[in-house]
Amino acid sequence: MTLKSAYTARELLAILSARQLKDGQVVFAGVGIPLLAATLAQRLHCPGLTILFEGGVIGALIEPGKLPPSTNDQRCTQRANMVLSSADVLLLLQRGYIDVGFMGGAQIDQYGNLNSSFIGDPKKPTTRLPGTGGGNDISSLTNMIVAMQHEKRRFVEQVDFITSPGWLRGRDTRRESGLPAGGMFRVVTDLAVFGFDEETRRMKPLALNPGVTREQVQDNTGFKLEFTHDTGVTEPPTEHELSLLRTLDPERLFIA
Amino acid sequence: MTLKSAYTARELLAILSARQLKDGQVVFAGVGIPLLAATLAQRLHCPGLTILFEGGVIGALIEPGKLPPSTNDQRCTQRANMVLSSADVLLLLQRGYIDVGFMGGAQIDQYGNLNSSFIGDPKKPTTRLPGTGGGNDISSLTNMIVAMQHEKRRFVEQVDFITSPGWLRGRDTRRESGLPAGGMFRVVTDLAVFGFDEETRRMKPLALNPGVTREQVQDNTGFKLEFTHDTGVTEPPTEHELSLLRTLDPERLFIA
Amino acid sequence: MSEVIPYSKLRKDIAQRDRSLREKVVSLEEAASFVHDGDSVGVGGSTMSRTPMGLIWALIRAKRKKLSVSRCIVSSDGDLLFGSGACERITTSWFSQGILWGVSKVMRHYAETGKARYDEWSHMALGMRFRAGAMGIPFMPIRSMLGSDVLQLRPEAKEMDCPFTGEKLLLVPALNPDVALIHVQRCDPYGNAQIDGLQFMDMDLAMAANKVILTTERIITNDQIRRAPDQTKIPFFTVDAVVELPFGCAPHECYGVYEPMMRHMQYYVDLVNKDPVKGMQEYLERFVYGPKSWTEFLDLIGLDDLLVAARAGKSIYDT
Amino acid sequence: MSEVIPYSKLRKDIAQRDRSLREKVVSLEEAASFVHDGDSVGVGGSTMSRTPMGLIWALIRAKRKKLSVSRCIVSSDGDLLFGSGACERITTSWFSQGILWGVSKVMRHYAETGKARYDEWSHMALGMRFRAGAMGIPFMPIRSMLGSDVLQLRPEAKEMDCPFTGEKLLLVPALNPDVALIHVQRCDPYGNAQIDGLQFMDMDLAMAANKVILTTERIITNDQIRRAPDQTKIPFFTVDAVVELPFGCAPHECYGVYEPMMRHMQYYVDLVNKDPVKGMQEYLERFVYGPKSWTEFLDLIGLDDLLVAARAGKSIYDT
Repeated sequence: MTLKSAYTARELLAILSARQLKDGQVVFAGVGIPLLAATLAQRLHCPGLTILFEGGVIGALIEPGKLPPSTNDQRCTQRANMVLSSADVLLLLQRGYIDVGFMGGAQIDQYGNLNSSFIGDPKKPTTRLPGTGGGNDISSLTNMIVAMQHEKRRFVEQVDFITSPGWLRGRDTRRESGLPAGGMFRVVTDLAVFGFDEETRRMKPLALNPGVTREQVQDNTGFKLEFTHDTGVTEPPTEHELSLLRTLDPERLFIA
Repeated sequence: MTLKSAYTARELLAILSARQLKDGQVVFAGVGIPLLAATLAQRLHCPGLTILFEGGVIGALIEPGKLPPSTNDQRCTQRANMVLSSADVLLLLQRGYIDVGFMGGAQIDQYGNLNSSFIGDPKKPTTRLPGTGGGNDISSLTNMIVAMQHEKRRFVEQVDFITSPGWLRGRDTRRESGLPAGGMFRVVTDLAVFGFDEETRRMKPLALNPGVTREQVQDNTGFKLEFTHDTGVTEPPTEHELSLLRTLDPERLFIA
Repeated sequence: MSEVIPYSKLRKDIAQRDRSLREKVVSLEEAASFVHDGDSVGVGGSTMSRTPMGLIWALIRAKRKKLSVSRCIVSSDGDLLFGSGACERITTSWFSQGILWGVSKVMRHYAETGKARYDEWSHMALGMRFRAGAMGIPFMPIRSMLGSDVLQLRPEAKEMDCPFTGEKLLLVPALNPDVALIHVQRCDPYGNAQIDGLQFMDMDLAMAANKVILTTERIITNDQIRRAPDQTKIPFFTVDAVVELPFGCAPHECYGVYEPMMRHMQYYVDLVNKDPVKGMQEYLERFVYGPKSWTEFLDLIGLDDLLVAARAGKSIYDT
Repeated sequence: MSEVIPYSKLRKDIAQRDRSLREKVVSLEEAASFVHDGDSVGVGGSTMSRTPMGLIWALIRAKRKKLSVSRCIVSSDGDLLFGSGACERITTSWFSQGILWGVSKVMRHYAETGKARYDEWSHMALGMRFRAGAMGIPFMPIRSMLGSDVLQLRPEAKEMDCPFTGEKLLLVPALNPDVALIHVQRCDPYGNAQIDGLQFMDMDLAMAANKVILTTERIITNDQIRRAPDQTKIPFFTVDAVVELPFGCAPHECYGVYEPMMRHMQYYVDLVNKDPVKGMQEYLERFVYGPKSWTEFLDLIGLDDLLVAARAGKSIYDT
């Protein structure tokens, strides 16, 4: 608690996200917090972790201070093991070579569905958002970790538009729709870490971030959360985690 | 006629085959006489002709005396414009980039169907032949020129097994089977050059080779041929054609 | 564009093309004349990478109209195509100026008002549409998009029960653009092209399109191509025109040659996102219609910025 | 092998594989232990090119049985697999020792008597079966084989009317071998492989298989791989074992390294075609079971012939 002001919300997000990854995993990462977190994990507990980018990159090693502006830039290929066509790197997801998809999110609902296409009615939207990119493919074909800011307008009961499928309408609806593999695994926010109920497939809090109350989390969430005695509290970022993270983004492009 | 003994049957075959090609064409060639003929054509009237090989080669330039032993050897890539995967070079046929497929044949029938799989009943064959290779794909997907020895047992009414489809059972049967493009165009033998009737799709003699009679051709053919007043006589090989051809195969591997 | 072209027409179109080994070098202006009003246009590269910006710039200057554009991921190229009135529909998986700048106000202006269409497919689905087109088949089966609302908006795709496994599949329709615009690091005068680094969907796009226009940083000899045939990524017979155009992706990047000119991009984004109509108009007047040539456009970006971008571009090889 | 593996099983199998970045270098004998009796085995290269002969040699020595082998075009490798009793079924498009030698008497002996099966597909159809396997889809639509008797013998393929165009198509089933054997010019200890020149179907095969064993002319460092990532053809996480095996395709060729050892091939063909049973037995005794190591086998081919083959192999770069 005394360290509370010693790190930003985004730093916390990056560090808690990094902790979700396991050594040896093959991770399909988006830019921003996901890439930062995956790179951080590589330098902490996951030396054998492989990062893939949608632009067609396997096993990139991101240099501190040289974070690529998108997953389709040459910087993504820095010291990579392989560069292949973007269609072919996405097909690796379909074939099953990828353990984890790791993305940011604009809007999520209780079943982990993500919206990055439309705010309002798709036929006459208030806002046309950029769209899915590889998000739909990644979330359709592998296990997902999403890192995002926790705000009530972002955590809604039902997204306006399912761009990237989570558990759809819960229970078996994902499998029944033709998506037998993968699914939403973790949501990491600046307030808490969430999993999904094995049966109902509804989002459930696993652990509160340091210094955060259950009420705070519920107040910032547009649907009912069920806290149980299992709901834990996350260890705060360590000095080592923080200093490594700050080395990776010295200009604080993603962690400010 | 006085030159008759001045060239071998295979030399004639190669030269008459070369004459079937047009400048600027993209030609999928088999090894042996087809490759020799296509290379000869390049050095005669087709400087802008492109040769493709099944192994994954676009635009090879075969060096005299260095004819590759198959379409899958490194020699096929000599000074080529592109090397790609063998599946992808075959897909060029399906997409339609290839003007002519150019192969040898073991057994052909009146509708230009080729057999390179079984002699006798496929369930209990007298001889199991090597099989289709790319032959089925080439003849299914583009216009075919076949160069082969003219023998009665090779020119049969109906092949034992359709490995590479010509016009199938004639008339519209090829299109009706799902093969709307390509088809057997020319058969070049040591006795004559054949085309196919636009309607019935039966093989018909277009021109006799120098010094060959209609009777000779019919006697060596297992089905009835219709000669008309249009049936012409081919010009004999020129000195230029012969000397160039012999430069290409100095060891006489394919022209003896 | 959402309709699958019948195989008979695909074959007829390709049979009529001159696929002989011949020189195809033309000026940027001539190249633009290969694209006609109403054409479906496939654009190579992705986001801010290897975008054929010179060709897009030339098409806008040539006043092309009613183009229907497809590209895996669309950046400021899409803004310009909508904003100039050259394009009525963009088929892509993601459309903004770049992740750094949030949502494109130009895209929003056109898509939200219905002045132009943004048809959204998943990234892989669009790749498989080009691939089916490249392979000469009418569709490709895939396992994504199912269950999502992205699919709800795309009746052009069809669900199917697999005749082998009974599994649910999505069949996405082949996409065979009338013309593809692709920028490469180098090619010969026939159009045999080498692409370094990220290839995106350009090989499939070249095979799928019925016409290909290449711009290239540098024209090399056919001898150079033939010395390393396994480095050729696009074969000459798919190509109809070749334009030598250094910095032909500016202000976007070209792998190993230059990174994006970020100062110009920032200026552009600020300008058009402040007012997607007037800002765009100002940009077009000053940077597209104004300069007499591509080199004059580059001069407006500024030599300083070009050199910085070129230095960063080559640094990918400093390993 | 003709049955399509359900997606759930494909995914389960791949999830259980260790896909981490780790060293995988083993001996040839250890590598052979990755293949089990009854496995379906995909073999890389084509005809006499980049055939993983060392691995096949090791599998025969290890007395593997009931293998079901698939390869785009099969040469003397298929003879040995049938003749040694290691393999019961070969799925390919063409099977003989090489065009130079006519029909393989070994293939004939086994195929005509029903002692083993040769399942014939068109070359492209087999390629599309591997590609569907590589892409994680249950089939690929194609436009060849239709109307032919090759199709009549392959009820595993299904005809279909295209839901987009009404055209007749053939759906060929995905082929996902239990294990793939692939020889490359160089790879790192993790299995990141570079393949020069002709690639055949090896990239699709590596992606499609549930296990990949690489033999390589030379192991290079991961640093060398990372210096030119766009030259990597097979990514490490598809690979389960790496064997450094110079002349690992002998007596076949390895692009840019050696051409086939033709004297040995001629000797072999004469021997087995004279008597496909006894001739084969003699060959196996002398060249497969006899030598103590791969190097000793190479020694039996003879250093003279290896040097001639190596000189010819490198000459492809003399342009």
